[in-house]
Amino acid sequence: MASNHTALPFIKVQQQDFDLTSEMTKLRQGHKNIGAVVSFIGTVRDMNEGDEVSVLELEHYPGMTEKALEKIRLEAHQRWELEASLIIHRIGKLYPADQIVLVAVASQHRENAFYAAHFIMDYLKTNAPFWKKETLPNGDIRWVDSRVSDQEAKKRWAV
Amino acid sequence: MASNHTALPFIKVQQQDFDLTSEMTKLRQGHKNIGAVVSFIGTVRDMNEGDEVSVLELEHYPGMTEKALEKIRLEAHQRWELEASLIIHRIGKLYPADQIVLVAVASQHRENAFYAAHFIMDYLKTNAPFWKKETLPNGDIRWVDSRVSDQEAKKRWAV
Amino acid sequence: MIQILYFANFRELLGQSEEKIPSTHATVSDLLVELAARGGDWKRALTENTQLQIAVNHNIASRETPIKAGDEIAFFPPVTGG
Amino acid sequence: MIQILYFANFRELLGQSEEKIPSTHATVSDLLVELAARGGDWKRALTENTQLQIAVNHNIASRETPIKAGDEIAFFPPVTGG
Repeated sequence: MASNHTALPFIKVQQQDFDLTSEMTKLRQGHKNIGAVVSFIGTVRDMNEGDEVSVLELEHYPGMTEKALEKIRLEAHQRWELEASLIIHRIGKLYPADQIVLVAVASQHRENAFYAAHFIMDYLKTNAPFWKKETLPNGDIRWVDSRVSDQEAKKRWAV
Repeated sequence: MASNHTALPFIKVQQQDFDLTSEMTKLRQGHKNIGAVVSFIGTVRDMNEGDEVSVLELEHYPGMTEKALEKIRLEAHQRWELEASLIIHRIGKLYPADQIVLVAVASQHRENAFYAAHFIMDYLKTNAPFWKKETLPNGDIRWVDSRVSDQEAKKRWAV
Repeated sequence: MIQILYFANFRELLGQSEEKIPSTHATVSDLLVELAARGGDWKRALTENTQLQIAVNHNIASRETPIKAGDEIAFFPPVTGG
Repeated sequence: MIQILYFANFRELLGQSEEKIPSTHATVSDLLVELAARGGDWKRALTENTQLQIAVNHNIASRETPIKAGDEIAFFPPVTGG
């Protein structure tokens, strides 16, 4: 069930999985002049901080999350010449190797799509209200800490 | 029909189309610690040099093309910490909006996958022996010129 | 009235995800003083936690951000999506 | 013998995609001299075309690259894949 509080057509926050091919097909529809499509998929790793992870649970802030993602997406469209873009982020319980997030960007020339997709991911990591809780095989549950490296990564886009 | 002269499992030069989801699934198989997968798809634009394009025909150098692609792929693995990567390039007659090329790179952390996929595309553009011939709606046929911008793009990866 | 939301470890620690209270605060800082006066976990979570993040009406805010009746104020830790 | 391949507009202009000739050349340059001596399109394509790219045994080469019997030499324009 998508929690599209704000009816933003290129932002989806949902529990269910997504299919890359069909999302890419939808993204490209009606844009014949696209020459490049870059996609990023984030997946659940089976290790974090040296520990095996059994379950990852994602919480978000309904309403604010969608707005924050749309703001990042529009900022990317302002910085680079893009034809279309899309962000899907899953919430709820996920397991190792599951897909967590999809960022897809289509443009006429490849450089813009590469930069924009990377930019969106770097900003999503620090600016979109999601929180992760992981369960270890021994049953221990802990909230995942934010990373200094994600704050650092954002700096490359300073204008 | 794949022309895998050299039996390189992560390089495919083929006439037939490819399905992104199934290629990504194969790429990720057996690599549970992947956290990031970046894919690039190049598609046939309906315009080039200001003219509408009806058909794009791709020729390659069997044997050398596969080796050149594998060399670029391995160079990416040397430069960044990657879990897996894949290059598929189509040949023969293609039409506007058709997929031409897929570069997919999987890694633990997103930055490596973004850089490596971009690097592979920039090098593929200048180092892999493919040639494009386009047919215009009036029947005119012309070879596509290489771009100075592709030579320039490569320079960002100078070490 | 103002609407207050708590997310992630703040929600768990404070034992609630939302509440409505009368609007008597000029800024987020004033609200934090009132909530911290509840003592115990409230004091620790809201005034001694350097990781506290604040949003007012879905926008990232700070302790100095003004608030008024009808506002939605959220408290949460640094985000970890993606 | 050496194997010579022509690709893209070179193949079209010269009217053939491959040929085998006796190996009598020390370098690619010597081979180009022999082929250009055929005159007409051969001369224009192989000695007056600044876009000529060369590969010897699947590796990018130059006019100075040595060649020997059994080698595969290819001539083509700048590549335009992707």
